[in-house]
Order: sequence, then structure tokens, then C-alpha cells
Amino acid sequence: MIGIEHYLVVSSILFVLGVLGIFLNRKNVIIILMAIELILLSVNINFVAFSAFLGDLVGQVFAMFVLTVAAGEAAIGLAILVIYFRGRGTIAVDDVNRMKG
Amino acid sequence: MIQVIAFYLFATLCIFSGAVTILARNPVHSVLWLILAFFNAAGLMVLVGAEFIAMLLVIVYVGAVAVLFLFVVMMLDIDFAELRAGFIKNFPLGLALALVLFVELFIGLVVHGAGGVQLGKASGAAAQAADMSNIQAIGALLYSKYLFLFEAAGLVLLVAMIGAIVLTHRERSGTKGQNIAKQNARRPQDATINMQPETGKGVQL
Amino acid sequence: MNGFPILSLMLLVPLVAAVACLVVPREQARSVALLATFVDFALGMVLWANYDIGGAQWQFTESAALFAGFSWKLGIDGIALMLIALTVFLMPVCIGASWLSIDKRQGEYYAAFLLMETLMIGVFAAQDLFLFYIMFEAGLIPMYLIIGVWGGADRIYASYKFFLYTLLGSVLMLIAMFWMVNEAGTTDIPTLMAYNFPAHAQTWLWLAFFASFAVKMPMWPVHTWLPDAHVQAPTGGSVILAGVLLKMGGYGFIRFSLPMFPEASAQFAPLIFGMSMAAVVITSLIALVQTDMKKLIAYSSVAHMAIVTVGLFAFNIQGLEGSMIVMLSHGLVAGALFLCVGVIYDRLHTREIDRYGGLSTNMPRYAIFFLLFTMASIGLPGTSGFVGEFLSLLGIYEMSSWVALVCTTGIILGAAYMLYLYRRVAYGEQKNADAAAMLDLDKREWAMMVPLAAVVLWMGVYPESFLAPMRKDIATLDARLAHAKPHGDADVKAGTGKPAAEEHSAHGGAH
Amino acid sequence: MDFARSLALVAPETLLSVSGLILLLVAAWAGDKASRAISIAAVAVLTACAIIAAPALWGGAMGPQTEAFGGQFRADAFAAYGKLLIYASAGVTLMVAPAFFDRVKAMRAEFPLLIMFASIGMGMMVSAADLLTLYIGLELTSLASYVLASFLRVDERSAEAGLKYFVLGSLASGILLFGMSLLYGFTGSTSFAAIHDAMTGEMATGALFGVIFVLAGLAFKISAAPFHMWTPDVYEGAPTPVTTFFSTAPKVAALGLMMRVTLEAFGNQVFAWQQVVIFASLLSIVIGALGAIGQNNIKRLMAYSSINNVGFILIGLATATQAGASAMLVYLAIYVAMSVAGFVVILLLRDENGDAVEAISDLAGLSKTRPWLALSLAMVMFSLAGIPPLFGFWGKFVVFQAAVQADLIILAAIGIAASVIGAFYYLKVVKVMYFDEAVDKVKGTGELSHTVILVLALLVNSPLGYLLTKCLDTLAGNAAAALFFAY
Amino acid sequence: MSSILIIVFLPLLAAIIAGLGNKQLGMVPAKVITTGALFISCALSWPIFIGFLGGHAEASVTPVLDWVKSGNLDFTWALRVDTLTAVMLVVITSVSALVHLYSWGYMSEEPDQPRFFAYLSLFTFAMLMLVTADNLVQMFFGWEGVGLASYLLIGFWFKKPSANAAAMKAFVVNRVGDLGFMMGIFGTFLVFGTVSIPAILEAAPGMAGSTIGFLGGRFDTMTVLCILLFIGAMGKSAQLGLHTWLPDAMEGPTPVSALIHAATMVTAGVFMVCRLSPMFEVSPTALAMVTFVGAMTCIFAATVGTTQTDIKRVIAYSTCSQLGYMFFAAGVGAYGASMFHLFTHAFFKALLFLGAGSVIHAMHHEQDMRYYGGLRKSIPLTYWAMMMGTLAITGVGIVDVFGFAGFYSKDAILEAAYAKGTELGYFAFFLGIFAALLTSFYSWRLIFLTFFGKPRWEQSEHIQHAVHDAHGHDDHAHGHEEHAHAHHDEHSDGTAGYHPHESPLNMLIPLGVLSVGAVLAGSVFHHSFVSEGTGHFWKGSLIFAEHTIHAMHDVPLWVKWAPFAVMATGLLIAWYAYIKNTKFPAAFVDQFGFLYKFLLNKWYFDELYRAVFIVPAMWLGRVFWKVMDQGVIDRFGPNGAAWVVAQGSRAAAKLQSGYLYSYALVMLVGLVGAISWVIAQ
Repeated sequence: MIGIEHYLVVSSILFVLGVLGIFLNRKNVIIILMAIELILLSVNINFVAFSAFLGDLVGQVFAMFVLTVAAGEAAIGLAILVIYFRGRGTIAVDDVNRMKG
Repeated sequence: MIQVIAFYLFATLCIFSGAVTILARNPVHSVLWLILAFFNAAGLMVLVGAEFIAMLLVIVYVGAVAVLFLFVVMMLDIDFAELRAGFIKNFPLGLALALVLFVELFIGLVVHGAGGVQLGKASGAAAQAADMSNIQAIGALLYSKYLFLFEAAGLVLLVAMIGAIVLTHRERSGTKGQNIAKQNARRPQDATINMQPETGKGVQL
Repeated sequence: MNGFPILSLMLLVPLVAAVACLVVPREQARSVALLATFVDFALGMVLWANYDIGGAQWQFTESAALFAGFSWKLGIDGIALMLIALTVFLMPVCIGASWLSIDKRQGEYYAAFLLMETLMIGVFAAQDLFLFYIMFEAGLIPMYLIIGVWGGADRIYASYKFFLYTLLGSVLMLIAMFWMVNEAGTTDIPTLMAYNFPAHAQTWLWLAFFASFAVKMPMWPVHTWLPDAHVQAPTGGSVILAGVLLKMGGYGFIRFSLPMFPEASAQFAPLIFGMSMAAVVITSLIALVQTDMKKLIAYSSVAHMAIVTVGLFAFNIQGLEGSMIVMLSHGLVAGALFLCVGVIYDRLHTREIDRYGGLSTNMPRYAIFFLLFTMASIGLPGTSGFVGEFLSLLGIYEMSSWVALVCTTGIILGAAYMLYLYRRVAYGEQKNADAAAMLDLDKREWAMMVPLAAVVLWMGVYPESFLAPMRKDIATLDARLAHAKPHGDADVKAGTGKPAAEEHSAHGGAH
Repeated sequence: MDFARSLALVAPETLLSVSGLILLLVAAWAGDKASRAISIAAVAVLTACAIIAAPALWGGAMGPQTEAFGGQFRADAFAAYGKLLIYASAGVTLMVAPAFFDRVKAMRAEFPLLIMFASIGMGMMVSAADLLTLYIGLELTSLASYVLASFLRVDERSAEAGLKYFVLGSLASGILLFGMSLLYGFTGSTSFAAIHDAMTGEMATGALFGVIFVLAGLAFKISAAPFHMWTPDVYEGAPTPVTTFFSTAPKVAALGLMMRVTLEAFGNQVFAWQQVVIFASLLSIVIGALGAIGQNNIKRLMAYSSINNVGFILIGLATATQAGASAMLVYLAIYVAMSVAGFVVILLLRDENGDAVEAISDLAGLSKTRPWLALSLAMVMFSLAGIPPLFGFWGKFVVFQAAVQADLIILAAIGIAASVIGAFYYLKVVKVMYFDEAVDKVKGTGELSHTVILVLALLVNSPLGYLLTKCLDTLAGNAAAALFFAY
Repeated sequence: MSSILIIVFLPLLAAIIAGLGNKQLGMVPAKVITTGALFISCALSWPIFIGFLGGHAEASVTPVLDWVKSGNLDFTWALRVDTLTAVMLVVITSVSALVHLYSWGYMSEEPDQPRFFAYLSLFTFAMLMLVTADNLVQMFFGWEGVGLASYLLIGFWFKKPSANAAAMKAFVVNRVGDLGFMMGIFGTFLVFGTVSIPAILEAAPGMAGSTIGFLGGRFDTMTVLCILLFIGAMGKSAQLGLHTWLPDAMEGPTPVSALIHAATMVTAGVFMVCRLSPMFEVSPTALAMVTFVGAMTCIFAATVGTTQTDIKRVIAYSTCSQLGYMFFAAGVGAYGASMFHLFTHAFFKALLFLGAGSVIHAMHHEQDMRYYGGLRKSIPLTYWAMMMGTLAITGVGIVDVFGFAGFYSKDAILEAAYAKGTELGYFAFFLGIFAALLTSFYSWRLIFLTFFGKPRWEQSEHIQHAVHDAHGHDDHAHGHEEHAHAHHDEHSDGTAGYHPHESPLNMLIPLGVLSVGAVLAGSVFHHSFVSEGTGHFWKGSLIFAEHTIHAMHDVPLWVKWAPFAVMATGLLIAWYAYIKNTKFPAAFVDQFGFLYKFLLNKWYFDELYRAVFIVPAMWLGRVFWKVMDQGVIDRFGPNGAAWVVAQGSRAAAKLQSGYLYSYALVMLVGLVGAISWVIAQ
């Protein structure tokens, strides 16, 4: 059977990819939102894997909650994105710097 | 053996599609690659026996969230031609940091210590009973021990809903709505007025 | 007076009046302020009159457990009594000095001053470590505003410098206080004064307190805020700054550094001596080349405060008492000198020495007072300045003749820069027509000058009035310091074949 | 019955949820016209919740009888302390918000509801005894906060604030979650108690990583450096009442949560996180102070000020002692009062058109044109700078005292020396108001509610606040004792 | 003995009344009050002196008020009267009273007279406090008090920059001496545990041979103390090194010069050494120093005096020189002689000054002797008074028969120096003899230049002013012709048409009284002061060694006659140079230009001090201020910190770029940093 460490490696890579996605991209905020989904995915893989290897269902329950919240988060995020787009007519990451200093 | 092959397949695909998600120039493609990543992740979860979560992942994510993304991407009507992928100024630094992070995670979580990863000891209180299916066990746990949090999660969704509405809902004051009762109540004398204007003055409507 | 919370009342009166000043019409604010300061002065005199000289060490004690972590604990000994008396004495003078010259935002101005008074009295009366700290720090706010709002052209730089310099100096003291309270388990100052902190801890505790008091004093080389603050502050502000605020540093040394950390004080005495010697010589020389009257007096303050520090760290009664008298005297004299500057500044609106000259001709009375205070500043016997300087320097001689010699050069340099100032302002031809047209002192100015002059002379001729209340406290302190006292370099070794009695007397003189 | 007791313990949350749902219906029915009424009702509900929560604090409730739902939730004195502050802050926000949103014609009935739901989330945060509770509470709060930040949706700055807050907040949540997953895996449980027990002796590297990730995620929520970057932009962009809210309630909740996690869950491994906290603390103090100096926007200034203050609060955490915890709680309470007073003054700074005056340079000479307003702001500034005799000093006092008691003398010395840099920018505001020539921009007058809140907050900030020290000491002591009870 | 209270405090009271009353009081009442007070003091002082002269009065101390009690340091305001004090009392009160009276006339044109008289009385008070001091601190009080009065009086004409500069110089230079005095007091207290003079003097012999740590080294206790105290005396008594203020002090009104800078204040140093003679006696080193400094001053001032042209400056250097005599007398142990010279000197030097004042008064404030000449006939009374003074100072007299005042005292000093028998004694003796020669020369030079020869007034600007002013008035009456005639006159007789008038009576009376003193003071009192068996006169108020008197009697005859010889020589040289062959001085100057310049410029002391002290002090002050305070402390302290903070602030603002990805990057940096840290742990 595949050991837990394999899952950890996969989730770590996904996590790092998600983080990279946030500051790699400077043209489109939506991709950033997707990168966040990747991070949450990696977390879920972790939880499920740990749950299985611990023989404890709490991890899966946790993963379920994460899914729930992620859905809500996506909704809110996209809503904010929409109103931002309405106001500025762009969602390029480079343009989101009216406030600084 | 088949498990191992399946794991590596799913894992490779998952990571690859994750990578393409963040690298794709076209957001629509990104969403599609993201969906692929989720599918493969679901496959990984099935491999460890968490079929309910795997199913949820596909239904909730692919069915709802990813579609929502697609919807917004389409709705915002972004000129994709402009969205050239460009690298930020301190990209090398970011990349280096990400690599360092990964290496550290790898060392810390996987390599560290001899003889495999030492997980914690679960109390066993929430162990899956042998005679229960995964979905049953989770359901039992969710509606008993985690009832409070379950309800709270409901509130989270409610807030998300309220929030999404509050932010995006617009009173379309510019559009005309139909008022049937008003239309029915309209009489000819209300509709026409005899102005009898003086010569040269004209009518003010 | 038993049981009557007169100290609290003295704190309350100006505080209430400060609030009143903000509320009443602006023209009346000064009257309110004057009344309040007079009431406080009267209370201060009552306090003095009822102070039992040679009685209990701490008198008029009050204690109320109002707060967590510290308490409302007031009480005074003779040292505090004298400084409180100085404060309440100078306050009406300050109000008087501002009477006409402050023409904007009077309400806030007088409120700030009255608040200062509360805090200053609070500093001297506090018997709780943290209550002291709060009062000590809080003074920054009104002084910052006084300099910044009513100050001269460069007031903003000066006010910032004043605030941040002194704040940085004092925050470390707070850390040290925490440690002390943690170690000794009490915030009660009298208890702490008798507490023996471990010697190694004393070192850095002393340094933390030193950082605060040295800046406040101010000692060279952390004095540079003072000339700026003085120059920019309005007359009343300068008076109170020189008169009382600087004394908080000296008070801190005598109340905290010395009794609480005797070993560290002895250990660091050379540092103090070095800084003081440098201050006497360097700041005096700087004063010599100043063209701005206030700056000159400000630098002279640094030099005078150096005499205070050497006296304090002389570890003997003369040094300690001398330092106290120098503090009181400098409070009066420097305050009076700033007042003298203010008098002519009000008329001509410049502090440039060169713009004046020959004032003895058209302002003879002013010239007399100015002369008196100049002489007091120089330390002419018969004025307050002499008694303090003499005792301090006499005290330090026992510790180190070098320090005494270098610091005593201050009497030469002091004479040089003060007389040079006097010569340029009051003597010579009247080269500026507008300066020559200035009127002599009016009644209000008389009323401010005369009491100051009287006290300066009183303290010079009969300092016993001021020494007596402190005597017992100084003796207590001296006894506390006795075991840590370093050896002086001026010990006498008997010659050969001398009578035993002579030998005895020689030793008596040396120790 | 165990379930009934659990329900009783979550009474404030239940009450808030139920009344929130009812008010939601009202809002749907009556529309935005009812927003003032709903706000008032919400304040009433919050008051009621506070009254329900208060006895636990005064009674010093602690131990097993405060645990609900099998140890996921803990309604002890500590939670009660946090909740009181949270409810008070939320109530203040609700009282000052209608006037603000009315002026820009953006008042929505959902505003009080979001505040209420956020309050539930924050209540869960301070009561959390399980990673799951922590997460749900945190996300409930966060989601509501994201919406609140961009509530003024026609304002580009508000939308940008929401977007930045959301993206970075989600990233922080991701980091936090990753850490929680590691903790779960390497300790075998999500319960704080179990994690605490599992963390005895040599700790697995995975769990250590979990601790760091969790701390990093939480550091974002309390805007501690280097996870503070969102704060200035969000504080500036968000509508001022929302900024008021952000600088108070979520900060209390996040710090409460952080204390729970570090002192309860990671209480066995103080050494693992102490240095990280010390570093974050000093960095926050310095960055907060340095960042603030260049600011001309007063809301941004307050943002940096909050970073700065969080740094001081973290000094209390770094001690990992009960006294330190108590000090943090005292500081928090004072900080809330200072923030409220500050933001109410900022709300009162309006020009003749009713538009907000946010530029500090426009406050020049305010002491001449609006002396009392200037005095109020000056008091807040000196209080934030921690200059006695204003009550802001007391917060720093207790924290540094705790640090010295815990032998963190170097930390205390550096921290307090750095506070002098902080004094610089607070002084700058005072300088502009008092020393500069008047520009006479500020014209607006305030509503009674503002005045009342301001006066109350200022009374706390004034030297009279010291009379509260005994009370605060007792209550914070109770709360901190509850935090340290089990272990 | 309460009369001492009146003697001391009456002048103070008068000073206060006259000073504070100032213009309200009016001139005449102010003058009457101060002068009256002084005459009363004077009248009360003589009986005291006579009492001691008779040998039946005892030393007494009148306590006045507690002053300072600090630990074991305790001193009070108290008035001590013993022989020494009594001598000083009569000197001070008499000269002061006469000077007050003299000033009525001399200052009659001055609008600010009350202030002047108040200062004079204040000075007298301070001087009296000095000489009646029972402890060192009160002595210091008087010491500084006379310094203050001197400062005020030198700068009396405060509009004159030179007067102000001189006043300040006098004060500051005196302060240098005071530094020594104060250190001496400190040391004395440290050693003896008291500052009470009787107690110290009693204990002093016991300290012989002991050592004290001082400035890092170890020295003989009494040597250190005495030298420190003597530095104070040097300042006040204008001894070589600290003398520079005295000639400049002549900027003050002439009565002031007479009172302060001749008769009383400058002798305070001598008084102090005599008062503390039991201390000095213990330290031969200190005494040697006193002798050396005194002798050097004596010769230095005398040499400079020969070249000065300002009449007051000549007398000032003469004073300086005479003070040198007094000091080396003290140095060789002849305190009685020293005091005696002090006593006689007070009379004749005050006389000379007041006479000079009378001349100046007559010459319309011209002080340069080169513009005098032939005044003998215009102001005969002044001439005779000056003559008496000159006879006294040059020590004219015949051994064992009669002499003017200076004859007795100066001879006693020289004999004592010789009788000392040490090398230093001989050194002092020969310098003294040579100085006596010079004294005679410059004194007669003064007389000849002023009163003999032809008038040379026409070159004087003062006189020209006076004449023009007068003619300005005349012009209205007599027209232009008269004017031209006057000019013609000037060229004919060198008077520029100016007619000096004899001084008024109130100036002449003091001259007369002092002339009597100058003639008789020596012959009347020398038995009391410096004869065998006068120990009962001094009654231990100073060390009076009988063996010294014996030794003085036993000196060789040539020693006794030497002063007379040099006096005559000096007279002859002066006569030759200024009466007989008036070209001689110019020729001498041509021959010895360097020496002349060296002396004319007073050995370049002022230039030296300027270069060594004043200029560097100002330069250092500027450097400390601009370079150290502003350039280093402020720059690297507050301003530097502010700069660092500002840079940090800029960096922080830059970090806050507004871009999401950089925010995320910073978060990542934090996260990775934290993880790296814990891994490293």
C-alpha cells in the first residue's frame, strides 16, 4: 500500500503550486482564486489521507467542512471580483494597487 | 500493485493539471485544468477509502464551484488577448521561496526521522466501525458529535449567500417593469390631453 | 494637619483649574490660572509650615488603593517639600510672565501650565514607583504643547526633540522599575529605598534610571534638546522648564539612583564625574559664544546641573545638601534669568543679544534685577547660587580633587559668559533705537522679580531655612550610602612625630 | 442532560443566530428602509448576549463544566471576556454605521446582519477548543468581513480593499488549514486538549510545522508582521465604520484565538513558538511605527497603529505566562477603547459636503476651529502612543511588566525603546492639529450616538481610566486563569 | 563691642538706601547718607584701633547669624575684631570716608551719583566683612563682595566699552584667583574639618609634615593648602600672572582707584596671608612661593611703571609693585612689616590717586602725562599733596631720625628680607632695592612730567574739546576775533588757552588729611607695628617673630642706607631725564627700543593671555557648539536617529507596494523564514 508520505508529497506540491499561483500571476485575479482552490485541495488530500492512516473519521469530517467553506469562499470571492470589475473594468492583478504606501 | 499504479497516475495528473491551472494563459483553460485536478484528487481519496469525500469533491467542486468560476469568467467578458502571461518583477525570488518551502516540507514531513513518518495516535472515538460504510459513519459523526459545527457551517453558507447577494445584486432602476393592474386601470382620458396651444407657442410635453 | 489630604488637594486644585481654563471665556483663563496657582502656593506654604522638621521621615502620607498594580500613595520628606515649594513658588511667576505675552489660545495655554503644576507636584509627592513614573512621563504632554503651540519659529523641531529625547530616556527606566517591583515585591518608594538589590542587578538598573535622569537633567552629552527647547519655548515655559523640570532629574538621582542602588552609584560615579566635568567646561565654553540670550542661559543650565550631579555623587552630606541647594537656587535663578529675557523679549521680540545694549540707561531697575540674577548665577556669595555651589564642590573635593578643580573652573567660565552677556545687554552704548526706547519694568514685572530676588538673597544669606527641612533626610541618605562610599583621592596622611590628638582630628576632617 | 447544558453554554451564539435569522426575514420583507430598526434590534441582541455571557467572566468560569459539545466549545471566563469586547465593538459599529452609510446612500439592511453573523463567528473563535470550531468560527468571521470590507461597492477603494482582503485572507486560511491538517495528522486529534497532551516531550517535525503554519495563519488575522500587509490597504479602503469594526472585534477574536491555540493547544511546546512570536512582535512594532510615519491618510495611520499595537500585545503572548495572558487581555480592552474613540473622531471629520476628511494635512489647525474634536483626537493619539497619564499607557505597562516578570527583559527593553518611534507619528497628528495654521476643512457635526460613544471611550482613555484598573485586573485575571486552568 | 555691627552694617544700609532710592531719593540725600555713614563708621573704628594700640583691647567675635550648617561643616556670619582687623578697619573706613567726601567734588558733574555712592558704600561693607571674617567662607564672601563692587565701579561709566571690558576682566581674572581660594577652602575643610579661622590656625602647626593627595599626587598638606589660598591672594592683590586686570581697572572713576585699587581691596590678599600666617609658617615651600611671586611682581610692576604715560596707570603699576613688597615681606616672615606697609601704603597711595584725580579733574579728564606739564602753579595745593605722597612712596627719610610713611615700612621690609638670610631672602632684597630705585624714578618722573616743565596741553584732545566747548559758548558773546586770538595763545605757551583750576574744597580736604597720614603714619606707628616687643600689639593675630625684629636690627648699615641711596639715584635720573635733558628719554628709547617696547606693552601679558586663553576659549566654544553639539551629538544622535527612522519609513512604504503578489510574497517570506528558523533550532 502507498504510504502516507506519498500523499504528503503530493499535497505539499499542490500547496506550493497554489502559493506560487498567487504571486506568479499578475494578469488575472481569477487565477489567483483558483490557486486558492488548489491550496484547499491539498489540505483536503492531507486531511483525508491522515484520516485514513489514523483510522479516524474526524479528518474526513474536517475535509467536508473545508469543502463547504471553500464553496462559500468561492462565492464571496467571485462576488467581490464582480463588483471590482464593475468599478474598474479590469481584473488584472497589476491594476489592483490604488492603495499603497 | 494496481493501487500503486493508480496512485501515481492520479498524483501525476493532479499535480500536472494543478501546475497548468496556474500557468495557463486563458482562464477558461485554467478552470478546466482545475476540474481535472479535482477529479484526480478525488481518485486519490478513493484510494484511501474516503469515497464520500471523493464524491463530494466531484459534486461540490466540479458541479458547483468550478462551474461558478466558468460562469464568472464568461460573464466578466475579459479580453483574453490582453491577458498575456507576464512574470512579476521578483518572480525568481518567489520561485526560490516556493522551492525552499517545498524542500522544507519534504524534509520536515517525509524525510525527517528514520523509519517512516510517525503519525499521532488517534483516540479511536471517531474510528470508522467495521460494519458501517464510510458515508454512514461520517453522517453519524456529523449529526451527533459535530452537530453544532454543522449548523455553524450552515451559517457560513448563509453568510456567503447574503454576501454574494449584497455585493452583486443591483436594483435596476433604469429598466421598466410591467404593472398589469396599472395598465388595466388606464383610461382614455388619462392617456390623451387636449392642449389647444396658442399660435406660435407650441406644446410642452 | 493629620489626616487631611493636603497633597491630594494640591494636586487637585490646579487640575480643576486646568479644566476650568478650558471652559471659561479666554480672557478669564489667566485669572483663573493665577488664582489657582496662588491657592496652591498658599497650600504649599501651609505644607511647609506644618512640616515637622526632624520628625517622621515621611509626612503628610496618604494612601488609597485605587488601582491595580500601584496605588495612590503620596507623602513627602524634606527634599520633596523643598522642591514642591519651589514649584508652587514659580508657578504664579510663570502665569504672570505669560499674562500679556500669550495672546492666542489662552485657555489651553493656562490649562497646560496648570496641568504641568499638578504633574510636577505629583512627581515630588509620589510615594509609589509607578505613580511617580506616570507623573514623570505625563509632564511631556503639556510641555510638548507649550513649546509647540506657543513657541518660537523653530518650535516644532524643538518640541519633537524635547519629547522624543526625554521619552526615550525614560522608557528604559520603566523596564527597570518592573524588575525592581518584581524583585522587591512592592511599589512603595520608601520600602524600595531601603531594599538591597543584588549588586549585579544594580548595575543595569542604575543605568536604566540614569538614562532617564541624565536626559532630564540634562547631562552632557544628552543635553542638546535643552537649548532648543528653551529657545523656542515661551517665557513661562522656559521658566518652568529650567525651574522645575530639570530638577526632576536631580530629584530622581537623589530619590532613586542613590538610595536604591548605592553600590552601582559608587561604581558609576566616575562616569558621572566625567560627564559632569565635560559639561562644566564644554557647555560653559559654548555659552561663551552664544548670540541668543536664551540659548546662553540654557547652556549655562547644563553647566549648573553638572554641579548638581557631582555633588550628588560626592557621597557626603555637603555634596548632597549642596546639590539640593543648587537645584533650588538654579530653579529660582535660571527661572528669573529667563524671566529677564522674557521681559525684554516682550518689548522687542528678539532674543539676539546684539539687538540690545545699554539697557542700564533706559531700564535701570531692570538692569539691577538682571545684575542680581546674573551674580546669583555666577555664584556670588550672599546669593543662593554660592551656597549650593560651594557645598557641592566642597563635597566633591573630598571624593576627587581633580573633579573639584575642573568643576570649580565653572566659576571662572560662568563669570565670563554671564558677564559677557550682561555687558552686551545692559552695558555699552544704546546702539539700537528701538531697544533704547524700551520702558522699564512695569508693576506686573516688578511683582514677579521682587519675590524671586528676595528668595535668592534669603537663600544666600540664611540658607538654614532651606537646609533644615532636608537635614534629616540627607543624613539618612548619607548613612545609606556610607557602606558603598568610594575612597577619595584627597586623604591626609599624618606626618611623623605628631600628637595623637592631631592625628585624630586630621582623620576626622578626611572622613 | 449533556446536550441541554451544551445548548445553555452556547446561548449567546444561539440567540444571535436565531435573532439574526429573524432579522434576515425582516430585512427581506421590509427592505433597506428598516436598516436602522434592524441595527437597533441587533444592538439590543448583542447587549442581551453580553448580559448572558457576562456571569461566566465575573464568576471566573473555568474547567470541564464550561465545555460544550464534547469539548469542541468552551464558554469559560476567557471566552466571556473576549465576547464582551466583541459584542461591545460590534455594537459600537452598528451605532455609528447607519449615519455613515446614509450619507453615501448605501445603507443596507444586511449590514447589521453581517455584523451579527460575524459576531457569532468571533464568539466561536474565542470559545474554540477544537481546530474545527476554530476553523468554522474563523471562516464565518472572515467571509462576513470580506463582504463588509467591500460593502461600499460603488467605491473602488472599498472593492479593492475587499479583493485584497479576500485574496490574502484566503491564502492565510489555506496556510492555517494546511497547518491544521498537519497537526491533525501528527497528533491524531483536532481537539486542543488532545493536541496539548500529544505534544509532550520531543515533538514530531510535522507537528512543529503545523504549529508554525497555524501561527502564520493566525498572524494574518491579527495583522502581525510580516503577515500585516493587507491591513493598511483594507483599513483605508473599507468604509470607516467597517474599519472601526476591523480594528476592534476581529482583532479581539483573533488574538483570543491565538491565545487559545498557543497557550492551550501548544502550551507544552512554548519553546517552539516563543521565539517566532517574539520576532513577529518586534517586527510588528517596528514596521507599524515606521510605516505610520509617512502616512497622510488617518485611517492608514490607524492601520499601522494597529499593527504596532498588536506587536505590543504579542509581547504578552511571548511570555507564555498567565500574567502575560492577563496583560494581553487588559491591553486588548484598552486598545478597543482607544480604537473606538479614534475611529469615532475620524467619522466626525467631515467637510461641508459631508464627505470624509481623511488626509491628516487637512486637520491642520483643527484645535482652533474644532477644539474639542482636536482635544479628543489628541487624547487618542497620546493614549495610543502610551504616554501617561492617558490610559493607553496602562496597556503597555501591564504587558511590559509581564515581560519583565517572565525575564524577557531584552524583549521588553527593545520593545519599549521602539515605542518611542511610534510616539513620533502620533505626535505628528497632534502637531498638525495644534501647531499648524488652520485650513478649516472640517465642518461636519456629529450625531448624539457618536458623541455618547466618543465621550465614553474618551473617559476610559483619560486618566480616569486608571480607576478601571482594579476591575480590569480582576476580570482579565479571571479570564487568563480560565485559559490556564486545564493544564 | 556692638560698635562693630554699626561699623560694618551702616555702610550696607546706606548703600541699600542710596542704591534703591536712586533717583527718587535725589543726589544730595544719597551722598549725605552714604558719606555720613562712612564717617560714622570711621569715627567708631579709630577707638577700636586705639584700644589695640594701647594694648588693652582683646580680640572678640560678634556673632550675627547662622549661615550654613551642613554635616560637620558649620559656619556663621560673625564679626571678628582683633589687632589685624582693627588695623584694616581704620584703613578702610578712613580712606573710604575720605574718598566719599572727595567724590562729592570729583563726581559733581555726574548725573548718576547716587548709584556711585551706593557702590562705594557697598564696597566698604564688603571689605569690612572681609576683614572681620571669623571663618574662611565669610572672608570669601567679602572677597567676592569687593570683587562685585570693584566690577560695578570699574564699569561705572557703563557706556564706555573700555570700562565694561575692564570691569569684566577684573571680575574674571579675580575669579581665577578665587578658584584657588575656593579649592583652598575645600582642602582646608577636608584637612581640619572646619573653616573657622581660629580653629584652623590653632591646628595648623600640628599638620606639619603630613601629606595629602591632590590631583593624583601626594604633597605636603600645608604646602598644597597655602599655595591654593595664595593663588586667591594673587588674584585679588594683582600679583604677577594675575595682575593684568589692575591697570585696566583704572577705567573706573579715580576715587574708585584710590579706594579699591590702591588702599583697600587689592591689599586683601596681603591681609589674608597675614591672617593665615600660622598656616603659611608651617609650609616653607609656600612661603618661598609667596616671596618669589611678591618679589617678581615688585620688580615687574616697577619696570612697567617707568614707561607708562597714563598718570593713573603709573600709579596702578606702582600699587602693584608695592603689593609685591608686602607679599615678599610676608614671605620672609615679616608679617608685621607687611601689614605696616599695607597701612602706610593705604595713606600715601590713596593720596597719590586722589591727587592724580585732582590733576585729571583740573585737566578736563586728560590722563596722559605727556600732555601735562607746568601744573605746579595752576594747582599748587594738589601739587603739594602729590609731593607728600611721592615723598612717602619713594621712602624719603633719614635712618633713626625721621622719614615719610613709606620710609619706615619699606625699609622694614627690605631689612627683613635681608635678615632672613636665605638665598631667596637676598634675592627678594636685591629685587626690592632695584624696584625701589625704579619706584623713585617713575614717581619723580610723574611729578616732573605733571607739575614741572612747560605746559604741553595743546596736543590733548580732551583739552581741545574743553576749549572748543568753552569757545562755542564764547562765540556767541565775543565773536570770531576772540577765537582766533585764543588759538594764537595756544601756540605760544602750550596751554591751548586752557586754565586749570584748583579742585574744590571737598576734594582738597581729603588730600590734606591723607597728606598728614602720608607724612606721619610711618613715624607714629612704626613702634607699634614693627618694633621689638610689639607682639603684644598683634596679640597673635598674626605670626610675629621677635627674632626677625632682632635680625632686622642687626643688618649691616649699608642695608639700612641702601633704600635711601637708590631713592636718591632714582630721583636724580628722573630729574636728569625730565627736567635737565628732556631729549634723554627719546634717546634712551631709540637705543633700547626693544626693552622699551617690552615694558610699554607690560611684558606682553595681555597679548599672551589673549592668545593662550581668550582666543582658544572662544574658538573651543564655537567648536564644541558647532562641531560637537550640532555636528556630532545632534547629527548622530537625534537627527541621525530621525534620519534612520525616515529611511526606514520610506522603506516600509516601498514595501507596501499595493500589489497583491508582493503582499503574498512577504507573507511567504515570513512563513519560510519561520519554518527555516524552527528547522535550524
